[in-house]
Amino acid sequence: MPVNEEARVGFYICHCGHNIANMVDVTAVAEYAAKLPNVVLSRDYKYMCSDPGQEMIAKDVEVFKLNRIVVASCSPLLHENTFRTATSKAGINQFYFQMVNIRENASWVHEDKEMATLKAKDLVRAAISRVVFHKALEKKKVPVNPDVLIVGGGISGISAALTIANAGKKVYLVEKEPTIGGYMAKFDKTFPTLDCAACILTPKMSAVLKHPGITLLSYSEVSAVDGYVGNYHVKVTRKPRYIIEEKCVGCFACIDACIFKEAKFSDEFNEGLSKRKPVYIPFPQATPQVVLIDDKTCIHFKTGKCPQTCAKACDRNAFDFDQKPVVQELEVGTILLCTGFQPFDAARAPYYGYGRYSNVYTSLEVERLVNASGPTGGHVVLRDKSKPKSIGIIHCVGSRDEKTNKWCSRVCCMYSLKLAHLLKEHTDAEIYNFYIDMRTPGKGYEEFYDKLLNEGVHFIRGRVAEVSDWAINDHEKGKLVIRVEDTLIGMVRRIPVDMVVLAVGIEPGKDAQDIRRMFNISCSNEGFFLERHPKLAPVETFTDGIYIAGACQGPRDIPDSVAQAGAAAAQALALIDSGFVELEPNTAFITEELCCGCQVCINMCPYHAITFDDGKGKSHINEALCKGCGTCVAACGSGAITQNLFEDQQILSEIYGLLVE
Amino acid sequence: MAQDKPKLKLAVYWGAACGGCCVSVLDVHEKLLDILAHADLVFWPIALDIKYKDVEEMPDGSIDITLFNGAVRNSENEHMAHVLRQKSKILIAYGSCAYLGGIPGLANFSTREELLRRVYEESESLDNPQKIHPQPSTEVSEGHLHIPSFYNDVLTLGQVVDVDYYIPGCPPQSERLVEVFMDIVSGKDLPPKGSVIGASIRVQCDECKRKKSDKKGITRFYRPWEVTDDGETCLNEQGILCMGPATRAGCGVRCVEGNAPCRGCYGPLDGIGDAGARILSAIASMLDGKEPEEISRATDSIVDPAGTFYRFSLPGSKLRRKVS
Amino acid sequence: MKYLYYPGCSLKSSGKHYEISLLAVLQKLGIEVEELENWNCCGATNYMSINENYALEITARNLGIAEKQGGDEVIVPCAACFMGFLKTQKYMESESGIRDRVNQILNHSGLSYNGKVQIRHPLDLLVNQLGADALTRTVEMPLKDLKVASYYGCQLIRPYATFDDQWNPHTMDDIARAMGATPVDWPLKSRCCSGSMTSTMTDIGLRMNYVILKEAKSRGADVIITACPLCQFNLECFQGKISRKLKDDVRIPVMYFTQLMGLAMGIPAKKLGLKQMLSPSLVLN
Amino acid sequence: MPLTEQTKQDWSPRIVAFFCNWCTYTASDLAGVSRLRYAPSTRVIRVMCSGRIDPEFVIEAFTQGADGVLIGGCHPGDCHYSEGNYKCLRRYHLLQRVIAQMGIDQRRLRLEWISASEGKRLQEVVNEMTETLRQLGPSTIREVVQTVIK
Repeated sequence: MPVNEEARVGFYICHCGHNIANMVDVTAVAEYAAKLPNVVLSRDYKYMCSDPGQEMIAKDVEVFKLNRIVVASCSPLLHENTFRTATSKAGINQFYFQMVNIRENASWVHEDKEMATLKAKDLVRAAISRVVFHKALEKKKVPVNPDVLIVGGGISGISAALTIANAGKKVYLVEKEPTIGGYMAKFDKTFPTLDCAACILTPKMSAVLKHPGITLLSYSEVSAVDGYVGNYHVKVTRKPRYIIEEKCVGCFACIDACIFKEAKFSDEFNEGLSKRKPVYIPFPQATPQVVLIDDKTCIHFKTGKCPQTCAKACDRNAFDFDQKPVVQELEVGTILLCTGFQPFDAARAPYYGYGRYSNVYTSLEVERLVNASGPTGGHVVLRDKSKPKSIGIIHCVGSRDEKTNKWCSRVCCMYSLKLAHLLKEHTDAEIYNFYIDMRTPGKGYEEFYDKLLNEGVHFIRGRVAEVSDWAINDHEKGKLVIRVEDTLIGMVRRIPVDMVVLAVGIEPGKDAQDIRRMFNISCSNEGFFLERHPKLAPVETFTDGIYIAGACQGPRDIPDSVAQAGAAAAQALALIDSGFVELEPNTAFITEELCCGCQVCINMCPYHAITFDDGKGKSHINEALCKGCGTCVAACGSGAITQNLFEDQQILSEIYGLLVE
Repeated sequence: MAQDKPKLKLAVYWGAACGGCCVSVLDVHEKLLDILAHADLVFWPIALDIKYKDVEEMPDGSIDITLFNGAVRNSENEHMAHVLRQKSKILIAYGSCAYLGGIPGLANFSTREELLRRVYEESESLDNPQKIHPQPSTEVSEGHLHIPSFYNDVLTLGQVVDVDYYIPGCPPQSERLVEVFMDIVSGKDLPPKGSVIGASIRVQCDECKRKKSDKKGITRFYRPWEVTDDGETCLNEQGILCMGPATRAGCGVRCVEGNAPCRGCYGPLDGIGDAGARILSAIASMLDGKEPEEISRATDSIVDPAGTFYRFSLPGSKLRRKVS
Repeated sequence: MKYLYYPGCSLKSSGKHYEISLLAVLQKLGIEVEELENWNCCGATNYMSINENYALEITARNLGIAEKQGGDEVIVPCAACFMGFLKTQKYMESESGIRDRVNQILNHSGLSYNGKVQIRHPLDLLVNQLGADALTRTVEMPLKDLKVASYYGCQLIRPYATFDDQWNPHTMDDIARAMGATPVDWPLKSRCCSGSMTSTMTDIGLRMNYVILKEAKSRGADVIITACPLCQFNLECFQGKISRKLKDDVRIPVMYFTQLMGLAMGIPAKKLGLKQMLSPSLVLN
Repeated sequence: MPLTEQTKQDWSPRIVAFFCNWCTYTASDLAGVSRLRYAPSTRVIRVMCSGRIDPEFVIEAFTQGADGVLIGGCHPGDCHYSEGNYKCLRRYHLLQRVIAQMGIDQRRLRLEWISASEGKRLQEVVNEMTETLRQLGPSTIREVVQTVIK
């Protein structure tokens, strides 16, 4: 193995309180490291990431003339930057630093102190033999495009858009549905204050539309993302409405004039509880107030033989049946993903009879039923138009269940209480809540529960076994029977009701995986977007410049979504206002003298950063496009490509150091 | 030519070699006269009747340049390597075998026992009912007979003695030898010790005239007789496995010029630790396919990958030999 | 396709009429089956609760014979056998330890099971492979106006089978419909028939059967069809006793789905084992 | 797979683990944060992408005495750099054939796709591989490489 005699390494091992020191013998490791080649100084310290820890490095560099720093502590994903900054402050290039992960990779995952210590020694030896071959590098600064893309126009996206636009930045808000508003627009009241959802949401929706800094791209989807933090190129596909958006004023004359006199197609906004025409607007306050044509049901698109009464009724010539999807390209610096969730599909819990018994409803359907602008004008009636006299609300449908989703959906207890209250108000029926645990953490939430307890709503603690129409006596005839073990009295009970409401949980949107791939971020196990750190970076992702907010990151209610949207907006604004980003200098470069022009490397690069210069007969890497994966390096038979920070010699020395004492 | 300058003393020796390297020295043709104008050949078993004992008696450092070709395969090779090191000012590992082990080095895929069994017990042309194996020492009526002992591991010259320079090739191009020799004679500054000389700093593709593109996407490889080479396109792009992308140039792309794929005899470039791993990576990087089955189909079409990628470099590679 | 046939003990004794009718129906449909040679007890549920190893080995022996006999699929009509077979297959497929251990035992008799033979229930074969239309084509006497309650019991579709909807199974309904009858929708299709509790804890056992019989009747069913010998036995043989004891007439014909099919296909009653039943007259009326 | 008492007491193999920064390294952090216990056998080397892993690194690890080499990357289709993991897979397939010819048991080299959320999977893979290597016994490769047999 080659050596570098000029390297003077300072080694530091962190106790991390007891987090490391309890499982790794830090003193032994420090003593061991002191004897390794190139090591001038070796110390252990309680908290290396603390100010005194960092200052100690600076002092040692001066006194001991150190020119390489190795810190053994936690994961580099957490504190690499901290120590690089400390290294830099101490007056040496920040890339003369190497971090050893002995917490996440050792002390937290092992039980045998001797083995964990041995492992720590190996890792330390590897880092020290690597760091001597480190080179001084500079981070490249690139300007940040101040424009922001927000994907998803639910309450999170709306809040973030307004916050960022109010700060004077340009926002593109992309929504795949014809209107913004998301699920909140479907709700009647919001818990625990019971203010009307529309009353607090629609002003924000119109503020988005009117804001000069916000460009709303509704009925559109992001189809490609390219670039890097500060400089993303985004392609947005605008789906055809067959209506020229700028011309439509939302007079709805076309809807009245549609050849279908009666609405006969399932209305998505009302969860299929009402009908709409092929030309429609999702709901009266839809934003933008622009109608659209559903080409799957429109006679014109199905047969080409429609007299187009709708278009004729439009005195603004807003109809264009030849519209095609249009791709719009955007340049933005930061991206906020607020793509929301999807409700659990109640058919996946067949034991509750959804789809089998017509009087089993999902909570979202009931939101529409109790809504004054809903399909029944706010009258809670069953499908046969009768008024229910008894209603059972089953909590945790799809949630907290090994068979379906393991997680708690966080909002169901509270919205079930809200629906119980509203249903009571609307029908005066006997209401039964079937819950596993009541989870009401939140400001005013427990008080709301208390209020419901005093409203005469029944609470039965137990997981419902099944809903069926199996009556065993006259009392149950014609009703839906809820069988449940009441765990408070230790008995199996049968509760006959007229209506069953399934409090369906929250799960990742069905396109979450596609979105994740497109934006190059990760998902946690259950499929929600993965935050950079669960506590310290809850709205950031592992891809710089891409932030997440709302229920796409995990189940959450409106207040939390809005708060998170604010946090994500603040992160984006902070980045924009700093004006530039520093890029990790782990890019690759080609030593032209060695390049033979075989062009094997060119296809290795997914970013087209490698081009072939026909004149010279050599390949060339455009550093600005290189993202530093290093795949081309391993492909080069000449060894002509080098990846900064991951040079062959550095990695080979690390391997050698790991294994050879 | 300055006659007052004393003539250089030149030795050529072969270890485990095929003789091709010696022939390559002869292949300098009339240039041999130029060489002999500046040098006296003091030892060359293929051409001169100088005994080992004569060499052993030469004063240390009395030979100016020794070209040692062939790998170190037995005790005789090793003994002479030590002797020649001692007697020579400049010891050059000449040819792929001395440099990286070469074709004889492929024996490192087997053990001594396997080889001897194959040759002395299983060979089709054999008549050895008693299964007699050669012994380093045999008692005969006249006394003890000694033959060199056959090693289990084939070694490169550099693994046995300190080597000054390496000239790669199977065999090295004669022109390169003349160039190197003339550089030494004319007193040019010699490259740092341990350098590969008489070859390019770039790989074969640099000199190869065939058309190359970035569209590799190989789905399978062919044996050369399975396809018709179009004579123009990069052989690898046609699915004919060519070691060019990771093999040092200097031969004049002889094989590819002759429409045969490069076999890798010139070895890797400077700084490449393991020639076989390097060419493996480059070749695998040209493959297409995402499903494991597709990829397997492509990789399985390479017959004997280890023997192909390490054809000339097994003893000089990181693992040196088959490890179990 | 070569179909092997594993009858199990019930189909040779108390459930003889299941076997007779099944073979008659398959013959009519042109499906040839070859009975497994030298088969043994499926292990049922009892072994599993005493010694899992023995239970798996006993079942695996049958699978090993099937594999040796060289069939693609083995038809297992009894619900309990079917579940046991599937369970064994699943364990041997997913747990290499179990697979190796069981095969080691089987090796003593020159057998092994490597998952080559697939396990099929006749319902799966008839509905999902042949299809309802093919079945309808064989009908000679459509069972017009006959209301049929399909009863699956607890083992047939849970927990391993995938050929039907576990929570609201429909394959027997599909068959009834194909035979020209009208299936009734009812919620107790896969409720427990109490198994052997009719003998061990009679009161509870009878009560559980009562619930099923009563619900089927109150939904207007003329007949209950089933695919499990134990279900059929419990529901049919105890209905007189239940009616007397609980003072509620819950008598109703309970037959195998294959017998129902045979009737519609015009197969003579004696070839369907209807004589073996306790209440054939109810059916023929 | 739970770690048996046996594994803890007996010799513990050393596995050089090349993990990509975005998926498997993050999964290993997650395993740490979740305090999932696993065998103390792995020694992680972080690379940005599994596509960076040069076959020479694997050979070097074996040469220097690694009992096993584990490569961890993002699942197919999930590579942070789009397709680096496929490039890794192609090299891995060819490398597996070469190491087999070199007399190295193929079970000593393993490639696993472990996403950032699969801390549990990481634990399983490490424990499984540790158990496999324990059954194979210590690698003698370094000894063979270093001891010339004449």
